[in-house]
Parts: sequence; structure tokens; C-alpha cells
Amino acid sequence: MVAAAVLSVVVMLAAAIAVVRARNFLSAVAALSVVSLALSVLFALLKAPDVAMAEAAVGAGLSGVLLALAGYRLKLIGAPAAAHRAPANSAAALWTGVQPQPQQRGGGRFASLLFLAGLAVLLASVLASAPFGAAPMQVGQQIVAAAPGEVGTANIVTAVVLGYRGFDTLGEVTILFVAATAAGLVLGGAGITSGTRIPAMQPAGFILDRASRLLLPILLVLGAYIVLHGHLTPGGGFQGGAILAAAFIVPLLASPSGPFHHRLATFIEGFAGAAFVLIGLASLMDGKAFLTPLFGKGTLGAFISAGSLPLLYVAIGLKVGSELSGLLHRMLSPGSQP
Amino acid sequence: MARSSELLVLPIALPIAAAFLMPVVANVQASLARWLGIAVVVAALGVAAMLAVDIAQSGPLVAALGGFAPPLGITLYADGISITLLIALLAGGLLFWAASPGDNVRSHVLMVLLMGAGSGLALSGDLFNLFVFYEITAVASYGLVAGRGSGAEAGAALRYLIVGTLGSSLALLGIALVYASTGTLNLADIARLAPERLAGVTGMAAFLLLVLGFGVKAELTPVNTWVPEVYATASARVASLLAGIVSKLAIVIVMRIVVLAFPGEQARELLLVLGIAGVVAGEFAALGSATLIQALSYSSVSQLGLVAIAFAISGTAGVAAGLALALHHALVKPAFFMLAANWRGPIDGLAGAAKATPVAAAVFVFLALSIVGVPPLPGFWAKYLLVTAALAKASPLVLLAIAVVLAAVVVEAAYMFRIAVALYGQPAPERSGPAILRGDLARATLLAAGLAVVTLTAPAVLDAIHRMAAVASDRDAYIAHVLPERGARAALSVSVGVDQRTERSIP
Amino acid sequence: MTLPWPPEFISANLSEASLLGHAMIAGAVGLIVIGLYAMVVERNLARIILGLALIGSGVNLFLVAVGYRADAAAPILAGSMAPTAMVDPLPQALVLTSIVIDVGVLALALALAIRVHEAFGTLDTREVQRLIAKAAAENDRGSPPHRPDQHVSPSVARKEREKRADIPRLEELM
Amino acid sequence: MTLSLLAELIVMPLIAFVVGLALVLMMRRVRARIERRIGPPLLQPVYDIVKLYAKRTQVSHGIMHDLAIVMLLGGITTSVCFLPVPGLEGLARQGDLLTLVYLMMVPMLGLALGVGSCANPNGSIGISRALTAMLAYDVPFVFVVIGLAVAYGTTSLPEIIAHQQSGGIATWGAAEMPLLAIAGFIAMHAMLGKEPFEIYVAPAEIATGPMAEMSGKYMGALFVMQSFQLYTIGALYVTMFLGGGENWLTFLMKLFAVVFVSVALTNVYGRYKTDKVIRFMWTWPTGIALAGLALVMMH
Amino acid sequence: MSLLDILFLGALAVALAMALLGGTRPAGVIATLSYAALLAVLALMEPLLAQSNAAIASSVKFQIIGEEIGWSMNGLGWFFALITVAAALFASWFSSGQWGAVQYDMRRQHVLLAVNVFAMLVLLSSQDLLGLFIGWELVSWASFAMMTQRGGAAARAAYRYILYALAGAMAVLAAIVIIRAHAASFNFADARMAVAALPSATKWTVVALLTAGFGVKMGLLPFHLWQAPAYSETPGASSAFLNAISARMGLYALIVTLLQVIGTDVLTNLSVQFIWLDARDIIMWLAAVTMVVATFIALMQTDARLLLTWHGIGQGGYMLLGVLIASPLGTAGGLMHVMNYGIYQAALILSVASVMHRTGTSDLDRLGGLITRMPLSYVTMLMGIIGLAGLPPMNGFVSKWMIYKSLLEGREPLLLALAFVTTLGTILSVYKLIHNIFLGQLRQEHWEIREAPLSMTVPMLLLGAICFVTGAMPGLTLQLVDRAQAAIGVPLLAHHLGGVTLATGSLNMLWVVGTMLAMMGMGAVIFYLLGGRHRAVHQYDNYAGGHFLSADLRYHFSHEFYPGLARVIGPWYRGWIVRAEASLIRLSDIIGHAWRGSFDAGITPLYVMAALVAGLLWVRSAGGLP
Repeated sequence: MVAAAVLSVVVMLAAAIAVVRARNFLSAVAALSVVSLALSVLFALLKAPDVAMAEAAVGAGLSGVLLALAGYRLKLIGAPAAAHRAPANSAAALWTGVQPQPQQRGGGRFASLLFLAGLAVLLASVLASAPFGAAPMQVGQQIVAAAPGEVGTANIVTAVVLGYRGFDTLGEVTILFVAATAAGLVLGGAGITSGTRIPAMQPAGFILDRASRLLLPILLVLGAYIVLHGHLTPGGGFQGGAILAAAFIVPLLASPSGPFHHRLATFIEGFAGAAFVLIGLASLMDGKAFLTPLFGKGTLGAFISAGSLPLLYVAIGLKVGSELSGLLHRMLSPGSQP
Repeated sequence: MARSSELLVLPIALPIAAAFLMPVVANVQASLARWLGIAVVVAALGVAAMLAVDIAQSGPLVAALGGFAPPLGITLYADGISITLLIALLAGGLLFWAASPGDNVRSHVLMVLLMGAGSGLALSGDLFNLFVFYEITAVASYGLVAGRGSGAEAGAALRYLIVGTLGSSLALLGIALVYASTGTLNLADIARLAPERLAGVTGMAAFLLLVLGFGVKAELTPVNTWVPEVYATASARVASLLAGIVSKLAIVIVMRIVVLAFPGEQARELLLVLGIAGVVAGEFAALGSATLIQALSYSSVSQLGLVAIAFAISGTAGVAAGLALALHHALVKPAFFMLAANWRGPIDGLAGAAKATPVAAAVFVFLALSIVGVPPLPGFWAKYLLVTAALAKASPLVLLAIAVVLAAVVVEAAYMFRIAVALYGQPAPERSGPAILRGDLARATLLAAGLAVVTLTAPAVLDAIHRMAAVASDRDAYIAHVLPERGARAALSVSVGVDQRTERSIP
Repeated sequence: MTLPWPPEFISANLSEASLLGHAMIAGAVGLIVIGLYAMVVERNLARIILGLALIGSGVNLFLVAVGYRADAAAPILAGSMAPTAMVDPLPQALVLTSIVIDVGVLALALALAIRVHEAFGTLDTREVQRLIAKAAAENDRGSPPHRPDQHVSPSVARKEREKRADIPRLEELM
Repeated sequence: MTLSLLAELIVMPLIAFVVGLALVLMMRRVRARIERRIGPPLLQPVYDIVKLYAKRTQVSHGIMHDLAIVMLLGGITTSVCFLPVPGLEGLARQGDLLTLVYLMMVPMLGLALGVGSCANPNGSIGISRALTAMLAYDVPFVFVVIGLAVAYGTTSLPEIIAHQQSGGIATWGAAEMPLLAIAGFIAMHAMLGKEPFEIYVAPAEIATGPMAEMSGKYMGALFVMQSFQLYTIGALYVTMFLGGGENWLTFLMKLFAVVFVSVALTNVYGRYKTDKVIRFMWTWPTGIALAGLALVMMH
Repeated sequence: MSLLDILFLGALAVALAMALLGGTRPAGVIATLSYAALLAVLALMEPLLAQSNAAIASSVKFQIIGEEIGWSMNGLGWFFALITVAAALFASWFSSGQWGAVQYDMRRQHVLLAVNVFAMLVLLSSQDLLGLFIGWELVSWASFAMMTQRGGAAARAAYRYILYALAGAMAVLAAIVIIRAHAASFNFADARMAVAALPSATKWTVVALLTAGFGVKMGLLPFHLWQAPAYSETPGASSAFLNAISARMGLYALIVTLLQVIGTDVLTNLSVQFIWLDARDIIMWLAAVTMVVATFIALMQTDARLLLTWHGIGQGGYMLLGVLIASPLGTAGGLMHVMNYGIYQAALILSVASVMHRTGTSDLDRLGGLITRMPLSYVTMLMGIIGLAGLPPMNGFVSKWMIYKSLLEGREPLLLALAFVTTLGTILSVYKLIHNIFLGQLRQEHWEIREAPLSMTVPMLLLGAICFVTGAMPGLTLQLVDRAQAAIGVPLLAHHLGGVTLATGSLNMLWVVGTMLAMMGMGAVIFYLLGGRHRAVHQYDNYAGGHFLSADLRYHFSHEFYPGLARVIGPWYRGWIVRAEASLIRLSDIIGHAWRGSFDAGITPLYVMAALVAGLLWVRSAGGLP
């Protein structure tokens, strides 16, 4: 188990170095996905299945796609950047068609390397000062003991996410919403004055188109399952939502001009978010504190259990799904949809 | 009295709910969404006012969210300072609504979210919850700075985002260290365990990371490099909100962390060093700045440095001085930005502004007098509180701080009145002084009138601030409020019953 | 000034848990330092955003590592009710939130980068800074930025509208 | 008591005028002797003044010119009144040494105003040189006065004389404070405005300077002023350093002795340039005076 | 409603009245009458202040953050208030006539004058250190407003002034807060006890801060650069007010703090280790050196207003010397000099203003021969310069004489020498002033000008007359000075109408002035009766040594009036302090530019990295090993 951990850490750091050193943006993005994957393996080893799934789905998957699309829009990937090609002074640059990154002078980089090595040692000694493997669990112990009784979910992390620290999750959903809105404002933006129309990507071949359409239902079922079983098995609203988003985006990646009705996405997004808050307010209405879990807890481990928590996770799943897909779609097609 | 502790969550929950619904409503009718947003913020302001009355009468309010007893669940804690900042935020938000009617509905959504998240910052009593709301405020402000999405605004927002996100990662690392040492995230619990758990190297490292993290918004020294570029590029209202109110929320969080989690001398020493560096950097940079907006941005960095110095002084006096300086700056800076929005361009180009807009020039001079600290204006009383508080503990570093503060006054007068003299100068023959928009002038005059009222009622206002500071700087009272039966709670492993609410205890 | 390398750090018993711990911390610190290196050295905004993502992951790794307990099970009650010793569930909830935050911020950063690229045609930080300063200077020379909310006389408002007629009104597009 | 003071008011100027004329005569006689000629008859100064006053064409340059001459005469005679002479020292008790020093500046100012209103640049240059010379010689003189005041612990002139006469020659100012006496003599010599410090008359360069526009009774008044000035400065030196006059005879002998030495010196020297006067005055006499003052301050 | 409240309300009423009617014709007259009324109220207060520590309390009281601020006027404040209101009266009287009509914005001048008077009354009646500081700032800002009226050069001079004043104010704030930290409250008695108990290092800081803080306003040496340009750029009437009394607020504050709060006994035993000087000596030497330097700078000026304002700084040194001697004679001399200086300086500034009113310039090289056209202004200036030079008939002589005597009795010969040298320098420069303006050849362009209108000449002549009257009968002023001396707690000086009779040499101005008048009468008799009739000749009919003069060649000597002196003391004018100030400004610009460069969001990661390394090293070193 330790060997696997050490191995994945080594892979992760190598991939991280690759992210920085890569001359080509696409390879950097790929390296970043590798880092995320190695990270999710580490999370699994640290006995954090929920986090591993989230890191895999959201970290490796979506941010990889997001970066790739952005790279495309920033002409750092693919498009034969004809206009400002600096004289390619190395074969690699010639082959990949991307002008070399204007690196700092050698001396400056060596100095910062040295400086960072010192920082690494210091940081390591400070982080190591807290004893590993012996978490004080001042609050954690009480939650582990009280969760099944108080909240009634098999997956204690979900108890924490939606029960004890439900307010954090509300904040988290809001952050995603804010980021999406701000991105929408900037991209869909009224400020588009320059008319640089980016040529829509060529439609993928027949096989890819058909296969991606086939994937849609499978991904939908998988996403729904993960969302609905959030309170029993690892995973939940976020991981499921990410998969749902992937479900909508994969066919679009294949054929960019495919239909994507933004009005529906906005509608789902709005109502799911509002549902989350309304459930919270509902408990406030009849005298209990905000976001207190409602209805009976049911039998532990059963599908219908843990009161209103599954509902919350469904709301989150729908919201994350619609938001991320809307975001990716806006990244995909320049400036047409707000 | 249990009733009002439930309302504590409304100023946060209502705006967020409204924000979710606004895009949907906007599809139906654009201006309706905007009015929904404004209505919700007004409602939140009403709730805040009610809470203020309640707190004024019988002390701080505690609300356990989700019905879980404090150390487990997330708690909201509202005392005099947080309610005052909440009201300032909501009122400031309404006054400086950063999105105009014609804009895309998303700007209004961002504004409403900024209000909701800001309330979260003011009220939350949980370290990670503070981090989450801090992050929402940050992202909302990146969006607002990006505003109409022109190249410059997007560039400034992006560079601001990079600094902010770097800071947030550090803050999260700090929170991880705090959790590694104490095992809990509730501020009261941390305060209880702090003396023996957070006094060591880990604790101080955590404090360093937290200060750097929350310092981005609080414009503390190493991480306030984004200030001049963002305030010069963003619209004046966004700048007013960020400089005037959001920065105060962030610096008060730093104060809470210092008072509760790191009461030791070492932490205060670090904050003092950062404060002094901030004042020196801000003042000297502002001295020769080319335009009014640049001078104001650097001046806000130095004012925040002053607040940091004040909060670095232990005891009620320090907190009172910091609060007075913060509230005074929150009142004065937005008005300055409203004027600066119309007086762009090099400073000597402003000649004749006094002739063209005499009221605006008079307001500028009145505000400049207060920020320089001329008695009997409130600016003077704030600085006086700072100097007397600092002098009570005469360590060499504090004496240096006093010298810096007093020297800062002269430098402030130097650039403020260089501008005032330029305003009243004679314009070039054919050019008349710059005009000013009626809306901006009205807001600036309103704030100046507010300052005048505070001048007249200075004794009452200062006593109120002193009372608030006394409550805020008392660690044991905070712990007693949030964890009333601390002794019994630790032994009892399982809390019984779902709907068990925490009674707000009478102090 | 004491050695940054504390003696007992080396002599810590190389038991299975502490080795895992050292690996985790090495991973976290490695990610953070490499991310910081990227941000310090790189001048292309896109690369800096990558650096940010790395730092975020590093911090998340450390946050989960904090909650780990040696020989303790994952915080999932597998059917049987007997709760064996469990890992601390709280940091995992926090990291869930933190991962989603990182994605949200990443999305916004990329959107802004695209906008900057479209407007300025470059992503070099110093270039962008220079262009921002230039835009601010031009903005200064012009008349105060017109905002529709202030009550302008109708004639002026009408003239304004014609001028902006060419840009498609957003509401129509929605 | 006021009656005797009023009497003094009348008697003192007359005495001063008569003794002053005698001093002027002595000065011209000494000059003649040095140039190996006999010199003017006994009443020559009187004849000069009467001639000047009797001239028919009296040219005035405005009212201020006239008033200045009146101020000049008034000023010099006032300062004379405050000089204690044997038997008549009532008035001297009303003012003291400091008052006297300032009173002596009033005629200088009067002369300056009169010459200024003559609107003749030669006059103005002369006055500017006169004032510069005054600044030059007054610095050492100030140290001398201060030294004296500190030494005797009083600034009232009759007291100073009483001090000096208490122990015969041994307690004379010159005996007790030789350095101050020397510096005082140099300064007072410069006050007279004779060579080598005669920069403000300077006939060759600025056409007799201030006297350029003076003719008739104006010149007569200047003659009167010169006589009073000789008397005042001589008497002041005698009072300060030579123990004043126990009786009239000794007073006059000391007075004539002092003026004789000073006048003898004037005929031997040429004329300093203006800044040379300042440099000389601010180095040697000031140095001596400071040394004297230091000595006085010792005990 | 005590008399002090009436005084405050009266001052405010004047400000209000001027705000409303300032622009109208009779504004000047109304202002003059109202200041006269205020003067009457002050006169009513005089009998109440007879006892030693009597004070008239005002009913206005503030209770703020635990501090008690109140106002009450004691003898000292009353004495200064008298001069302030009198100066304001003459200033507004001067501007009530034609001078005011031709001004750019007379209403603002009247309002600002009234505001200044009110601010000074508040300062002069402060009862505790905090009230003193608040009054001090109000006065600084009020005089700043008054100085910026003319804009351009005036605004720049005022801007420079307010920076100096604020630096001083901050020094004062630091000092009073240090005292407050050790005292029970701000009032002077507690402060005095606290200062006595302070360790000597803190005492030195407090004394240094207070002297520097209030010294800025008085123009003591290192801070003297701002006063001359600032006061001379102010319009004529206000400039007279500022010159007469505004700089003396610094002296009032110094008396209150150095004498009453700290006390001369504390000052004298604060000695420097190796040299025999103590704190009081240092301040006195500072004042003496300021006197000499300011006077000899004045000597070299070519603008009349600058010359007079530089003399203002010099005369300030006299007053501080007198007050610091703290003997009855010295304090009385110092305080009397404040009043005398106020009178003749106002007269001089007003006469220069009337010359400017007629000729449009105050540059000494472009004037001359005005005596034939403006005799009354000439007479005023004559009386003024005799007062400023401190020559007998005028009041300046009496107060200087008292200061000299006190220096003699205080065994301070070198300071006395410096005082004498300053007087000599003053005589030279005032003669240059009156010669270059009124004497010498009249210029062609000034041929048709007339004497200044009555509304200007009457107040000037009245001031000159007061100079002469208080010179001849110093007893009148000494009675007022007694009130102030009683308030300071210094034993009163035995004086009579004519002056002072002391064992070590007394002064009876009645006899001195009487003798002068008698002798001048005798001189006039000799001159007018014995001599023949004289006839006046035209100014061009004068002796030119055979040199042919045409009318257009100006036969006048005024430029570089003392060439010999200039050659000797010229090298001393290298302007070290001016260059020090310029280099300070340049340095702060360079630092500012560097700091602005550092605010670049792009290099923040570098800053964070550095901060982390430094912070963690600091944490490890302070916190020991984990």
C-alpha cells in the first residue's frame, strides 16, 4: 500500500514537472490530467473514496476538457498560428507549430529554483510538524459516533457535507454559480467588440459522432446513479453532476454545431439552486435551524433514508450538471449564446 | 428571544436564493430580475437592522446551522462589529449598485451574491465557512471588476484573480494546519484550544499563511500589489465597494483570528510589521502619483495598514482604534472614488474644477481634512485613539509604528492638498474645469453629510465603538457565548434529538 | 539559527504510517513548490493558471492527508452497523468543496484569459500590464465614462442610443 | 527734583557746545602742528558756524531735509544730556548706558533720512557706507559695553563712575579692564568717523558723501553735530574707563587727553575701504573685547 | 453665559455677518465696528483677571472618549486675544475703504479674517492640552485658508506652510499623548505633575517635540523657510494681521507648554552631559541664532513685504528670549515686545500695502522718491521703522531694553551680544526699506500718484501714534502685561508710567522722550530762527560733480544697497537649509517612484515566495523546533 503511494507520488511530481516544462500547451494540459489522476489514486489510498471520485471526475475530467477548449480558443493548441510565428529555433517548435515560450533568462530561473528548494525544505518541515496518521479528530470523532444516529446516512462524508456542514456546501454551490455567471458575463459578454470569429471546429468523423451519441445514455444512467446513492456509497451530487455534464458535452465535442438549449440549462440551474435554499428555509419555517435535515431518517443503508439529504444531493447534481455543461458549451462556441 | 437568532442566517440565505432565481426571471422580463435582486438586499438590510437592535440590547447572537451543536456544525456569530459591518455592506451595496439597469442580468446577480457572501463574511463563526464566503466574495469581485468585459478590465480582473487565488490557496493551507493542530474548525473551539495547541511553530506558520491569504482582500503588504491597477481600471462603484467595505470585512476577519486563535505577542508582532510596511508603501507611493485615482488607491493601502497596526495592539483600545479607523475609511473612501471617477487625468489637468463644480471641490476638501485627521473631524479621533492605544505599550516596534503613523499624516496632507490646490487653481484660458455626473456628486455629498453628522455626534459614536470593541476583544466571553455548557458538552458524546436548538444565552 | 532540517525528523521510525506520511507531505509540498515555480518563472498567463491549479491540488492533498488515521477504515458504513475506527470525515468534506472551488476559479480564469487574448492578442503578463496602463491613460483623457443611469437630458440619451445601435442589444439575443 | 533736572536740560547742552568747540579747535590745531603750520585762531569754529548760518542762499530739498536736521540736533543734544558730568548727574540717572548707546544712534538715523531726502546718489552711497561702518564698529563696542555692565553689575553711569572713583586710579576702568579699554578706544575712534575709518565722507570718491547737498545752515548744523559728537564720545570714554571727573578740571583734562590721542591718530592714517573696515573691526577689536569679556566673566 | 461665551458668539457673529454682507460696500465698516465691540468685551474682562490665577470659564464643555475638554481664558490668553482683536480691527479698518473695493474677493477676505480671529480665540482660551492641540490645528488650517486666497504663488507658499504646520502639529500630538500616558488627565496641573515625574530621556523628547512643534509656527531656525513667502503672498490687510499676531500663537503655546506645563525649573536641570548647556539654554540659543539669521536674510531682500516678514521671524526670537529668561523683567519685556511688535509691524505692512495700492509693486528696485507724493505713508513707515529698529522715542526700544537688562541680569552676555547685533542689522535693513521706497529720486511713472485715501492712512497713522504713545508712556502697556504675567505665575514687575526703576540702571521714558522733544524744539529754534530763509529746489537740481544729467537717466542709488557688507557676509548665504529641503523633496519623489514600481500584480508570486521564506524562518527561529 505504501509502495503504491510512493509510486503515485513520484508519477504525480513527474507529471507536475512536465506541466511546467512542457513546450506545448496541449501536452501541459495532458500532464495536468495525469497529475489529477495520480492525485485521485492517492486520495483512494488515504481512504477518501468520495474525494478520489470528485478529483477524478472534476479534476482530471472536466478541468482537462476546460483547459483544452481554452487552449484552443487562445490559439495555443492546434490552430496553425500563422500570424506571429517567431523564428522557430528548435526542431520541436517547428514540428508542433507553436512558437517557443519566451522563457526568463537562465540565471533568473536558477536563482528562483534555489530559492524554491529552500522554501520546499522549510514548508516540508512545517507541514511535518503536525504528526501524520494521528489526526486529533477533536470534532471528527464525535461526528463519526453521532452521524448514523443524527443524520442516518451510511456515507458519513455525505452526513458532513449535507448535514453538519450543509452551509459550506451551499457556499460551494454558490461559488460554482458565481464562477459560471462571471465567465458567462465575460464570454457571452456585451463587451464583445472585436469581431475575431474563431472558425468552428471541424465536425468529427462518423464513428466518433455515432459513438458519442451511444455514450450519452450510459453516462446519464451512471451520473443519476451516483447522485441518487450519494448518501449510501461514495460519490454524490458533485461527482454525479460532473458526469451528467460530461454526458451532455461529449456529443457536442463530437459535433460542435449540435443543439444545446441554453434556456433549459439556465432553468434547471436556477431551480435546482433555489430548491437547495428553499429546503433549508423550509426547516427554518417550522421553527428549526436553517438546513436542518427534514423527514424521518428511515433505516440506515436503505435507498429511502436520511430524510432530505438525498433531495439536496439531487438538487446539487442537477445544478452542477447544468452549470458545467453550460460553461463548457459557452467555451466551445464563441459568443453566440449569452 | 430565541426567535431572532434564527433570522441571523437570512441576510446570507435570501440573497443567494434570489441570485439563483434571477437568471430564470430574467428570461421572462429583464428589469424584473434587477428589482428582485434589489428587493432582496433591502429585505436583508431590514433584517440586519432588526438584529442590530436586538444585539444592542442584549449582547451577541449565536445561531447553530442545521441544528447541530456548535463544535460539530457551523455557527453564525453576530456581535456589534459584525452587525455594523453587515449594515455598512448592505447599505453600501444599495448605494453603489455596481451594475446599471441596462447591463446584462449577470452583473446584478454578481452584485446580489457579493452582498450575500459579504454578509457571510461578517456573520460566520467557522474558519472554513469564512474561507468559503471569502472565496465567493473574491470570485464575485473578479466578475464585477471584469464588468463590461473590455480588454483592460478583463486583464486587470485576471491578474487580480491570480493574486487572489494564490492567497486563497495559502489560506486553505493555513486552515489545514490549524485543523491539523486543533482538530476543529469552530472559532470558539479553536480559541479554547489555542493557548496550548496553536502557540508553537505550526500555529505561527498557520497564522502567517492565514494573514497572507486573507491579506489579499485586506490589502496587506506583500499581497496588495493588485490595488492600483484594479481600482484604476474597474468602475468607480466597484472600486468603492472593494476599497470601502469588502476590505474592512477581510481586515476584521484577520482581527478575529488574532484575537481568538493567536492571542500571543508573536502573531501581533507580524501583523504590526505588515501594517507598518503597508502604511510606508502606501504613503510614499501616493506622494508622487500622477492621477487622483492612483493617489486614492495607494491611500487606501496605507489606511488599511493603519487599521492593521491598530488591530496588532492587544486589548480593547487597539480593537476600538482599528474599528474607528475602518469605519471612517469606509465612509470616506467611496466618496473619494465617486469624485475621482469624474476627475480623471493628470492632477494639474484638474485646474478649474472648483470653479466648474464648487460643491464637489468643497466635499473633496472636507473629506481630505477628515482623512488627514484635523480635529474635530472623526478622522482625528480615530487617529488619536490609535496613537493613545499604541502608546500604552511602548515596545520599540510600537514606537516605530507611532512615528510612521504621525509621519504618514504629513505625507497624506502633502498629496491630498497638492490635489486640492490643483482643484482651486486657474484653468488654462480656453479649457474649463472637468464636470461631474449628478449621480456621483449626490452620493459623495450624501457620504460627506454622513461624515458631518458623525462629527457632531462624535462622543456618542466613539462610545458605541468602544462598547463594540470591548465585546469583540473579550475571548472568554466569545467562547462562553458559542459553547455555553463547554464542560458538559465535551463529556457527552452524542447529542440527542434532531430539532434541538441552541438557546441564545444571556451574558 | 537552527538547522531547517530538525534532527528527530531523520530519526523518525520508518514505520509504515510515517513513510506514507512523508510521501504525502513530499507530494503536497512538491506540487505547491512546482506550482509556485511555474507562477514565478512563467510570463504566459495560461501557464500561470496551470501553476495555480497545481498549487490548489497540492493544498487539497495535504488537507486530506491531515485527516488520515493509521489503520482506520474509510468513513463509509458498509451495511454492518459495527463502526470500526474511521478516518476523519471532515477534511474530506472540505476537500470536496475546495476541488469544486478550484474548478470554478479555473473556469473563470480561462474565460478572462480568452477575453484578454481576444482584446489584446497577447497573454504575456508584462504586455498585458502595459496595455492595461495604456487603456487607463486613454480612459483618463476621455470624458468621464458615460453611465446610462444618471439622468441625462432626453436629447443626449437619444444621441447615445443611435451611437450604440450597431452593438447588438443583449436582451434581444437572450 | 524735577526743577534741577529741568535746569540740567538747559545747562548740559551749553557746556557740551562750548567744550565741543574747544575740542574742534584742538583737533584742527593738532592737525596743523603735524603739518608744521600754526592752525586756525581761537574762535575759528565759532566763526565758521556763524558764517554758515548767516548765508543768504539756503538750499533745502524738501521738508524732510529740514526736519532731519532738527532731529539730528535734537538727538545729539539729548544724548549729551544723559552723560553725567561732575555735579550734574540727575538726568543721567533717568536713563542708563544702554539708553545712551541707542540715543547716539538717533542722530545717525536723522542724518541718514536728511541725506536720503536730498535725492543725491552720492549722499545715499555715503549713508550706506556710514551705516555699514556703524555696524562694523558697533560689534566690538557692544562687547565692551556688555563687559562693563557685567563687571560693574550695573548699567547706570553715575554708579559706574562711583565704582571707579572708589579706589583711585587702581579702580579705573582702564586699570581693571585694560583689554576692554583698548577695544573701546578703537571702537570709539571709529565712531568719530575720522581716518582711517572716514569711509562715509570720502571726498575723493563720493564728493564728501552725505555733505554733498548740505550748504549754509545745514552744513552749520553738521558742524555743531561734529562738536557735540567729539564731546559725547570723549566724555563717554572718560566715564567708562577713566573714572569720570572728580571735579571739572580733572574731567576736562581727561577729556582733552582722550580726544588728543584720537585726533593725533587720524592725521597719520589714510582711509580703509568699506569691507576692509568691517573685516578689521570684526577681527582685532572684537577679539580683544571678547578676551576682555572672558576675563570679566571669569570672576 | 460668561463674558468668554459672549466673546465666542461675537466672533462667530462677525464671521456670519461677513459671510452674508461681505461683498457690500459697508462690510469693512461693519467688521471694524464689530471688532471694536469685541475689544470692548475684552476690556470688560480685564478687572476679573486681576488675581493671579483667575480665569473666565466658558460654559461650552465636551466629554469625549473619557477626556474632558473645556475652555477658559486667563490673563495670558486675554493679553494675546487683545492684540488679535486689535490687529483684526485695524486690518478690516484698512480694507474698509478704497483698498477693499479694488480687491478681487473682499467677502472671502473678511470671512477668513473673522474665522481666523475665532480660531485664535479658541486656542487662546484652551484649558487643557487636548483643547490646546485642537485650537492649534484650527488656527493652522484657518491661516492656511487665508494664505491661499491669491492662488498661484500664494497657493504654493501656503501648501508648503501647511506641510510644515502639520509636521509640527504631529510632533505636538506625540508630545501631549506621551504626557497623557503618564498623567491623570489632560489639564495643565496634572500634566505638570506627570512631566515632573517623567524619566529624563522622555522629558528631553517631550521638550524637543513641543519646541519643534510650536517652533514651526514661530519660524524657529530649521523651520523658518515657509513664513516669509507665505505671509507676503497674502493680500495686504490679512498680511498685516498674520504678521502682527498669527506667528505669536506659537509663542503663546510655547509659554503655556514650556513655562506652565513643563516649568523652567525642569528645563534648567535637563542638562546635556558634557557641555554646560541645559534645555533652556539650547532653546534660547536657537531663538538667538534665528534672530540673527532672519534679520541678516531680511537685509538682503529686495522685496519690501519679504523684508518685513523676515524681520517678523527675527523679532519672534526676541520675544522667546525674553520669555525664557523667566525673570519678571524678562517675561514682561518679552510679552510687551509681542504687543509692540504687533503694532509697528502692522503699521509697516499697511504702509507697504498702501504703496502697493498706489504703485502696484513692492519691489524695492522699482520704487523711490515717494516721499513727495505719499508723505503720510512715509510718516507711518518712519514711525514703524524706528519702532522695529528699537530706537528711543518708539515702544520697540522699551521692550528691547527690558529684554537686554534681563539678559544682563541672567548673566547671558553672548545672547545679549547677538541681540545687539540683530538690532544693528535691523537698523541697516529698515533704513534700506525706507530709503528705497520713499527717499531718493521719484520715478517718471510715479509722477502722478497721490497719497493713499484717508480710509487707509488714518489707521496707519493711528498705529504709528500708538507706537509713539506706548513708547513715551510704557506704563500703559505694562499694566496689560501684568495680567499676562500674573497668569503665568511669574512675580509682577514694579513699574510706573515712565518705565522701570531698578537698582542696576533704570529707564524713565518720560524723561528720555521729554528731553528729545525739548532738544528737538531747541534744534528747531536754532535752525529755523537763526538761519536765513531757505527755498526748496526741484529734485533734479542737485550736485552731480560737474556731470551732465538728462531727465531720463535715473540718478538714484538703491540696488545692492550695502555693497561692502554684501562682500563680507555674502559667502554666508549658501542656503544650506533651502538645499536640504529641496533634496528631501527629491528623495521622497525617488522613493515614491520606487514604491509605485513595486505595486505590480505580475510579480506578486515572487513577493509571496519571499514572504513565505522570511515568515517561516522567522517562525522557526522564534518558535524553536517543531
